Amino acid sequence: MGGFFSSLFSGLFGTREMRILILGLDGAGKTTILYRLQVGEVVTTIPTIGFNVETVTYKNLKFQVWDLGGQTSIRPYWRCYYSNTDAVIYVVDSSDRDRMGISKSELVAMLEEEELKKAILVVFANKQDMDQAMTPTEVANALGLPALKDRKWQIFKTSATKGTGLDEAMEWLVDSLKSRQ
Amino acid sequence: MGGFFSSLFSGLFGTREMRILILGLDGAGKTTILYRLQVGEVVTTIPTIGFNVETVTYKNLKFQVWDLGGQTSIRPYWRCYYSNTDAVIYVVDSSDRDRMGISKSELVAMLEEEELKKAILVVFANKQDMDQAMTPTEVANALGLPALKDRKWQIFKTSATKGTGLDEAMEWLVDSLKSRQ
Amino acid sequence: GLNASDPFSEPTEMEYLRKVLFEYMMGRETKTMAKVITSMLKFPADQAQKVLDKEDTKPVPWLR
Amino acid sequence: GLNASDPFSEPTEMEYLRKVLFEYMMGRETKTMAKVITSMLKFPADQAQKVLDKEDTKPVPWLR
Ligand SMILES: Nc1nc2c(ncn2[C@@H]2O[C@H](COP(=O)(O)OP(=O)(O)OP(=O)(O)O)[C@@H](O)[C@H]2O)c(=O)[nH]1
Ligand SMILES: Nc1nc2c(ncn2[C@@H]2O[C@H](COP(=O)(O)OP(=O)(O)OP(=O)(O)O)[C@@H](O)[C@H]2O)c(=O)[nH]1
Ligand SMILES: [Mg+2]
Ligand SMILES: [Mg+2]
Repeated sequence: MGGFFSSLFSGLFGTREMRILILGLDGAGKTTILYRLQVGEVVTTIPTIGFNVETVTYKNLKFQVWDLGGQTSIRPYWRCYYSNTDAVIYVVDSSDRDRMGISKSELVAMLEEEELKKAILVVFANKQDMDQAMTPTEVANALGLPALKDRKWQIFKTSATKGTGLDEAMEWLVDSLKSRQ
Repeated sequence: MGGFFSSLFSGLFGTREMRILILGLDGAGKTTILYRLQVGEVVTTIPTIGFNVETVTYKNLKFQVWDLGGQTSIRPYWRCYYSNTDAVIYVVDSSDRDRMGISKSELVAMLEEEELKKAILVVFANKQDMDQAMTPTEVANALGLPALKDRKWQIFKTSATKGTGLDEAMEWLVDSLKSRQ
Repeated sequence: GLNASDPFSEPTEMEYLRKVLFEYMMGRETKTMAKVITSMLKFPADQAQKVLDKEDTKPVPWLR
Repeated sequence: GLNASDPFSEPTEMEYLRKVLFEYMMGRETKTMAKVITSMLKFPADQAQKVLDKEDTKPVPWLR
């Protein structure tokens, strides 16, 4: 239901709201990123038990951005949100070397899902301001990104608290979404 | 919402559906009674985890009859069903002497609820076919019925499996509901 | 009973919740079901009130 | 995870369920919320399907 009319509408006016999910392990910086994108400020966060959903406008494109809680016990429910998703922002705490393997498994499981087959993937190698941070190349390798097939993806180094790297990443995402249409 | 129109409707046509709750401890015979009233037969029951709700017509009066599960852990939720209730059929296993005190406490708690202040009470002293069954007078005393104030009530001896006593009880209930209107 | 840290003391409660939720989601006697759900899951009072107020604004099935 | 006899392993899940249910009951993104609810509470497959089919028959808010 609504699929026909919303496609019609988007066809006529070219303004369908894009659906973007922000995923990643707990503490990676997802909520910080969401509100950085929306209000341009660092907000104080608490662990997200549930989700935050906000409308973000970027370069005249309107996004409905979902930031889902990343704690172990609620990660299995990420998949309930996949339907109609245009892009996934996958956030990694680049300084959390111990959990890079878990982050990879969750990413791999996610990318196997049919509903996300056409979704664009942007990885944010976040917390680059920290001394122990792995480089984007190291993060990409640890996540197995180079081996991905049939997937439009890119990785960016970011610091959500300092506000660096986000613009570049969003610009790439917007361009990719536009060229895909 | 709807209150106005449904009162109007009932005023015009005199057919408002009465709302009746069947309550009582687990195993008292509530579900057996519900289906005896509805289809006139003894059905095989399992403990009710949830509720059964059926439309029962008796002497041209239409009842929406709710049979709520009586197990200890779900009894606290009986109160969620009290709103707009016209009558309560309280079912007691007359042979379950050990739990007569618990049955009384639940009844007393129920009758204290504001939403049931105007509800008519019919007690079914059920399982009268069993040897150890207490008499209706004994049950009434055990439940503290004679001490009730501001409550229209009556007790009947019934056997849901044998089908005895139910007609008499329902007749009293229907007459009481009609005369109350 | 249930509370935030020690939710369901018994499988019965889980089965009961499932039944009531199913009825709610199928649109049957939603106000009553909403009362059960919000009390089983111990919704904070303000949220429970919002949910019940919302029920009152739903269209009522005519001549149900 | 949850199952019939050992429902919520963690308080986090209870809080999460409460949040998702609240959104569902307030009528927000009900299809997505329904998916979470039916999978958290392990609805039998046929019941989950009925609930999701029901969602598809709900009027869609125009230009949400
Ligand atoms: N140093 C540093 N800290 C960051 C950065 N981004 C986020 N943080 C901090 O990391 C902590 C967790 O951030 P959140 O945004 O709450 O993490 P989350 O991914 O939403 O976590 P969940 O909601 O549990 O899934 C907070 O204290 C943030 O301030 C960053 O780029 N650098
Ligand atoms: N001997 C006798 N057995 C009865 C009578 N009424 C019910 N029973 C039996 O008592 C048992 C429990 O009956 P139910 O109707 O399932 O009890 P209930 O009150 O609905 O119990 P819950 O659903 O657990 O609250 C069944 O085996 C019935 O056949 C009766 O009048 N006499
Ligand atoms: Mg968060
Ligand atoms: Mg029963």
